[in-house]
Amino acid sequence: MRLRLQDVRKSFGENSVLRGVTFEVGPGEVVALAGENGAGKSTLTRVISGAHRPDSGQVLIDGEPMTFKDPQAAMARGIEVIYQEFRQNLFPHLTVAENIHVLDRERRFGRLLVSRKRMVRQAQAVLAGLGMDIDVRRPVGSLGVAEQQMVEIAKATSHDLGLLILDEPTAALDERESQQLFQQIERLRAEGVSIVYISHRLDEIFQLADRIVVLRDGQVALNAPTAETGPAQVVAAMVGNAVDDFYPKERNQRDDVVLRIRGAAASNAFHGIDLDVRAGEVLGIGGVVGCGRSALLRALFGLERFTAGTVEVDGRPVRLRGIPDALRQRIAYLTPDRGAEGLCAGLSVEANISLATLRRYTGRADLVRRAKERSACGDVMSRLRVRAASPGVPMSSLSGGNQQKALFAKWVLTGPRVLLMDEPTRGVDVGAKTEIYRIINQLTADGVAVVLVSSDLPELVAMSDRAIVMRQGRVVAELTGDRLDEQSVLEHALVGAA
Amino acid sequence: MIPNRSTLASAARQLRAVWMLLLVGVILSIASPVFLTSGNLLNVGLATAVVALLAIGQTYVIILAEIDLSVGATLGFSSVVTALVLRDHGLIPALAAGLGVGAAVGLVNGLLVTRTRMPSFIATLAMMSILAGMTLQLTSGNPVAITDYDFQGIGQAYLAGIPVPVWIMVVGYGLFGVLLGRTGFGRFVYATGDNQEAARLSGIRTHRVKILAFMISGLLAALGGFILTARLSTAEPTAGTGLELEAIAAVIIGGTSLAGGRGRLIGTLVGALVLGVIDNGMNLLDVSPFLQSVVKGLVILLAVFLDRNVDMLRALVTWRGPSAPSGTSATGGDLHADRPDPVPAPAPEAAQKPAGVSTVRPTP
Amino acid sequence: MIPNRSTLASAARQLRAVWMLLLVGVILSIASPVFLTSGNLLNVGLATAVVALLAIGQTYVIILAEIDLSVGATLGFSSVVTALVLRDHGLIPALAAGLGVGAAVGLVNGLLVTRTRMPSFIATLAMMSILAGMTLQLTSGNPVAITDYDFQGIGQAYLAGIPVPVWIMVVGYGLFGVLLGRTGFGRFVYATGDNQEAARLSGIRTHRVKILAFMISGLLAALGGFILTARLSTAEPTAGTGLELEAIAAVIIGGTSLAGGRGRLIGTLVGALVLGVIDNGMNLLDVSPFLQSVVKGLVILLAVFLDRNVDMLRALVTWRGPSAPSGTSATGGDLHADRPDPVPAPAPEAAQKPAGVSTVRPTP
Amino acid sequence: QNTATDTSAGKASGKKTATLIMSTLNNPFFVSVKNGAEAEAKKSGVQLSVQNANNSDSVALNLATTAISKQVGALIIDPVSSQSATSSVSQANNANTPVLAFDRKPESGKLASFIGYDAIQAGRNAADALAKSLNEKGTIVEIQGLLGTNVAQDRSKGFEEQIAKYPKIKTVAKQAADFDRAKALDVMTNVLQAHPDIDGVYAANDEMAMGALAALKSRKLAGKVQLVGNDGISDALEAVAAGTMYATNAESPYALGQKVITLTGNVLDGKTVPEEETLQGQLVTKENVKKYADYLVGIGDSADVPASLRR
Ligand SMILES: Nc1ncnc2c1ncn2[C@@H]1O[C@H](COP(=O)(O)OP(=O)(O)OP(=O)(O)O)[C@@H](O)[C@H]1O
Ligand SMILES: Nc1ncnc2c1ncn2[C@@H]1O[C@H](COP(=O)(O)OP(=O)(O)OP(=O)(O)O)[C@@H](O)[C@H]1O
Ligand SMILES: [Mg+2]
Ligand SMILES: [Mg+2]
Repeated sequence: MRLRLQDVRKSFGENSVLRGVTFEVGPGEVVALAGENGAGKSTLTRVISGAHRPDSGQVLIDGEPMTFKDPQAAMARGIEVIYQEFRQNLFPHLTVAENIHVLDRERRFGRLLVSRKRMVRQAQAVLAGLGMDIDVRRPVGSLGVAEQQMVEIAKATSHDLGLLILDEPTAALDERESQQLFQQIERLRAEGVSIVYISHRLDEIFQLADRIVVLRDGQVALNAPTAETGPAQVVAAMVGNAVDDFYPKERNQRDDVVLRIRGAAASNAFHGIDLDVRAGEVLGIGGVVGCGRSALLRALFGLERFTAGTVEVDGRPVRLRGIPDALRQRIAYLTPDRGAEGLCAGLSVEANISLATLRRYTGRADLVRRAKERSACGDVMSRLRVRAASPGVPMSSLSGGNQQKALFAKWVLTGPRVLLMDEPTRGVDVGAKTEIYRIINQLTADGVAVVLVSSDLPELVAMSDRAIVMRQGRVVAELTGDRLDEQSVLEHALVGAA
Repeated sequence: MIPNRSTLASAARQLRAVWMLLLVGVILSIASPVFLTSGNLLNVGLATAVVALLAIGQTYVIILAEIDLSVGATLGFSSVVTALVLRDHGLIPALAAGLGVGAAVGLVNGLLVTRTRMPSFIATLAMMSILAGMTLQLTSGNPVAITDYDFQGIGQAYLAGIPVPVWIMVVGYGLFGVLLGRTGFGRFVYATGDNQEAARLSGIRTHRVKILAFMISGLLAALGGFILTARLSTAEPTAGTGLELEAIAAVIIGGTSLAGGRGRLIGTLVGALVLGVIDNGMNLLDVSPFLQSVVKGLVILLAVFLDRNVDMLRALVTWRGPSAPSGTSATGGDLHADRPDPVPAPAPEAAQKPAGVSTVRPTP
Repeated sequence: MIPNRSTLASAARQLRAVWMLLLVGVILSIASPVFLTSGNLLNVGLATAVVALLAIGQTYVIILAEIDLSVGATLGFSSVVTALVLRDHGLIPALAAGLGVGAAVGLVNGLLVTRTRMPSFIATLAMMSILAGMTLQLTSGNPVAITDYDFQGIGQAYLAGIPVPVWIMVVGYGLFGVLLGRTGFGRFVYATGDNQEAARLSGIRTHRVKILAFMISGLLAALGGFILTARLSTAEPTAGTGLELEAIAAVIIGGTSLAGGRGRLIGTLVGALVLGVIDNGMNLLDVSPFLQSVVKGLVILLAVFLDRNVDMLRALVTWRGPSAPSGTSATGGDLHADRPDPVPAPAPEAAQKPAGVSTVRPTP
Repeated sequence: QNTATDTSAGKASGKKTATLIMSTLNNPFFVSVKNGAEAEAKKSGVQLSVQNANNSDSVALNLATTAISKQVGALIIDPVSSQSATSSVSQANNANTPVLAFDRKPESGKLASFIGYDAIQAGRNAADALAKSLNEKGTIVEIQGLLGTNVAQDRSKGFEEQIAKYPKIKTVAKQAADFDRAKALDVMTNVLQAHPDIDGVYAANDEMAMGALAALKSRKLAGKVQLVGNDGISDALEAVAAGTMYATNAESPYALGQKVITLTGNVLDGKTVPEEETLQGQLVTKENVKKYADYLVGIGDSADVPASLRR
């Protein structure tokens, strides 16, 4: 299938998001679509799928202008989309099989009633094709994030396809699963399926794509075959100027141990964890999905129970039975799930930032002293370069990267001793990522001990002073200095895993 | 019968309301010798039929994460219309008019909810008020007598020893159970209730699904109205008042979540029977009328509480049990981002408790 | 006054219900010469006071994405307790007992909702049934007369020419308005209602916040009971029946979202006044009693419809306005992942329309 | 057969049981009926079970069905509406369970006995009383009960038919207050705003009359505007005695309850009872309120008599 976008424009009110986008995807071609947060990538996706109507311009399929009224019409033409917030496209209470066959296109030609057996069989076959082995009768909500993403992919690829659009599909996947996905993409490419691949990870883009299209402020800033361009050019096209240092890591490590963990375990998530994190140090944790690193962070923040072991903060043993305990120890936790656990989307940016420290700004009769609150928030916002029209606008009006920085700001305000970060840059564009790394530097300069969990290996390697690798709930390696590179993290994470 | 559960978990879910029903049933059959007689059980069925029918539509609507507070008033309004048409034009036009009115009310509800994006709570509440007034206006507040023998049969006749309303209830549950559990439309109902945006992006016409569900609710209210009217041989303008809350209670006791996406029709039937059995039992045991509403409230609390507790137990079993593939599941909180009321993850709950035994034990 | 809105948008939001109030007010002042007299306006205030007080607590609860269906029954129960204590022990113990009962009911509601994770809809519905029965049981169904002159003053006295209930309402709104809009607790209410998990992870004791909100609701129900009882000089066991729905309607007309996280107390007051003015106007104009509930339902629909439409308009204005940071905001759907009823994103709506003018124009 | 005073014998024979299905108990009037019935049942050895239909026709029918299958000796119904009660009656007829009705007469079916106050007549009496108090001229307000219920319809019908016979009396407002005191207070307050110079008020029951009275009081019109109600509840008697209310068409609910059980006892004993007994309400004004109070105390119903009139 040949997809051609012809001067596609789309605005939401005064906000013109797409301002004349033109490019083409040929049969069997993989086109990578890159661009900053808010550049319009996802909007373009929705235009192609019929979820949004363009204000002007055309989407041509094999030379034929299409006027899709809704996603169903696009799907009938063999266009499938894996949307960015993929979990929004799954039905947590339906089974895997039902998720894959929610529309069950054959039904309307056959019997009225749905055949469950056939559905289950087909779903199993589809997943087997993806190298996945899960019980298709389980509700999708009970699966891990990565498995959910794979179900989503299975859902999209289970039919005859002409065009597949993937909007940041690897944000939730680890290396191994990403590679599995790439194999699928190769297979589809070989079958002549056109593919649009959206990602903020340059390494992937260069690994996969035949051509790279960069969107900037709703216009095509770069459209070149992969062979004829390089990462620096792509980044320059994205942000408008050259970025020389992605990972501006500074070393601030001191000797005093802030967080000491001995023999920690939590039911079946992790066991026998011994860890020391020093002041000013960034300790990275690598591992594949389900290795227990997220659970460890959650336990340290009082969100899950330790079933054994001791934790010391600044040499004092502490008991972490709940969030208030963790906060008392000045432990901060940046959640990996911004939408569900981080944002109060309807509250102002300011209210979000002051949420964990509100008691500092309340005076007599619990009244909030707005001036004090505003100046504290203003300070931290400018320090962390949170860009918002004003501190009073709702959090939902910020771009993803700025939302993430605002959540950082919330925890920075608490003056943490220990900062636990789980996937702090997931879905964040290159520019904002770099700013987040600067924030990490600022914190370590103040002597904060940072624990960083990230599935983005280049990031993990570049930002950590030291990294451990976890596998099946245990620490299997500790890597420092020269030994800390992507290859060794990957090897330790995967060796022995099924 | 319903596709969204693994068989074991689904059996457990289904059993919960049944357990409650059995519990109440056993207590009553010990306490009253009359309870278990076939005559009395048929009474329970007869008394439950109308609420049970309303609860069918309500189940559809609640699985869609909406609510329909207008069913009681719809029942009253369509009853009166049916009776008036019956008086002047005969049986078939009357049935058609009654069902037509029910469907029309549902259509309006559905349009209000989908097109104007009013919360269904307030849209159907306003509709309830409007319909109640229209019913009174239509009849000047007087009941409309029913003399048509055939129509009375809908409420009073027996078929194979079983009252016709009970048959209607059984057939209704069979039909709408299959529709919900086995057809594409049913799938769309679950999908839309579970995640409307995803459903839309998957190509489901979610507005249409919602409108249809409200129409089913209106239709079944009209059907309930036939039964009530036929049983009473009169259409009372105030008939149906308050039945919406009974129906909603039945749905929730039956295990359907107000957050949408989850629920089974068989559970609703059991929920309606629980309520019917309680009423019946309190009458048999001659519980003081003042205390009856206290007992009923307590039983509802207990039923829903047990439902939630079995949920917790089940969650624990699922997490710990050998049936759960290891290394794949995560906490409920992580996975139900779009759901205010996720499958429970025990840990966060526990973490919230102000005081608790320290779980970080010093190493020996 | 409220932190989660830019001032302009918040003014618009606040104005909406006011517009409705003005509209109804203007129509009525043309239709009836009596309407705008100060005496009549005080009547409206007097008639609105009780519902308005109930609606305060309801606003807190609804901002927390919960609902309290038990307020009417709580009002009845605490009234009767107050009257009984007043008869036997005097004024101060009576007031204390009444408020104590209200707070206790709220506490139980709050514990049920937070500890057992029952949906508040069903927990408070059951509570309503329980309390109604207990009230009847306590009084054997008879009203309890109030002879205490001081107590009657709560409902019947005037202060500076204004009835005491109106004063109580005004002070109540002032106090609880400040609590909601200006204090740390109020902020926690919004945060918890917006995203309970995020609030909890920020160290807010969300369960405690919810329990307190239910207790406020119970306390204000008791206060409303004082006024009602004092005005009637008797505590009726059935007092308060149905008031919960009036209060919820007032809250929603006032612009508070059932999805939680959004709303203002001043809006609720206006919502309650809209309802009060409609009732008053229909009495003044001697509208047929049959039609009154029709009119009321239609006005509620209109009010909420306008509310939603101004929302759309405002959304457009916000997206277009220079105040919106360009290129930084995202879709409502993206950001309200945890919310079934997000800030409207107009585009998906439009896309859903079955037939519409094609916006994909062929290029010239 | 002589088991009128022997409870245990009655119980053993399984014959002296009865189920009383009240239309509602959310109303002092009906509570008082129940009290009268229970008091009498205790005296006459009838084992009485009281149920509450909560103003719902269908609940009433379900309760009747249950009672019949429990094989009670007699079924006593206080119909929610005369039409809807016919189903209950015919069921009882089919099961050969004697059935008595009171207050509202079922449209059809075979009753062992019916007693009741005539609701239409009650409306008429009230109209006459109000007319008399106004010297047959003036402007009045009618406050109706819960629309769609039998009593509300009948009392309103009787009142309106009768008041029409006084050409100089004009009804300036007709509003419903659902038999509820608080609602009547607000409605009356509003109506007084539009019509501050009315001469009389008719409220379909005393609860609403008391609400209207509170509204009149706050306008200092109590005693000046003539107020007539129905039922004769304690508060109304007190108001009549105090002169703030002109009259109430008293229908002693307690006596009604007693009477019903007396008849039931007779039916259970196989005695013949009158097929129909229509009780007449008694117009209670300031002149005879003390006498009426004494009568109530005499039949054991001091609960319905205000303390001020108890001796
Ligand atoms: N509360 C719990 N009870 C039981 N098992 C749990 C609990 N929480 C997590 N687990 C299990 O512990 C393991 C580790 O999960 P965790 O979320 O830490 O993985 P992860 O390596 O961080 O994965 P990802 O990269 O996807 O975040 C998983 O198998 C998970 O199912
Ligand atoms: N439905 C909508 N209504 C209003 N504005 C919208 C809507 N959808 C997107 N936008 C705006 O369009 C712009 C582009 O958003 P889009 O989601 O396409 O960005 P993106 O390139 O996918 O960014 P990211 O890398 O963060 O996913 C943003 O400014 C966003 O606020
Ligand atoms: Mg995007
Ligand atoms: Mg993780």
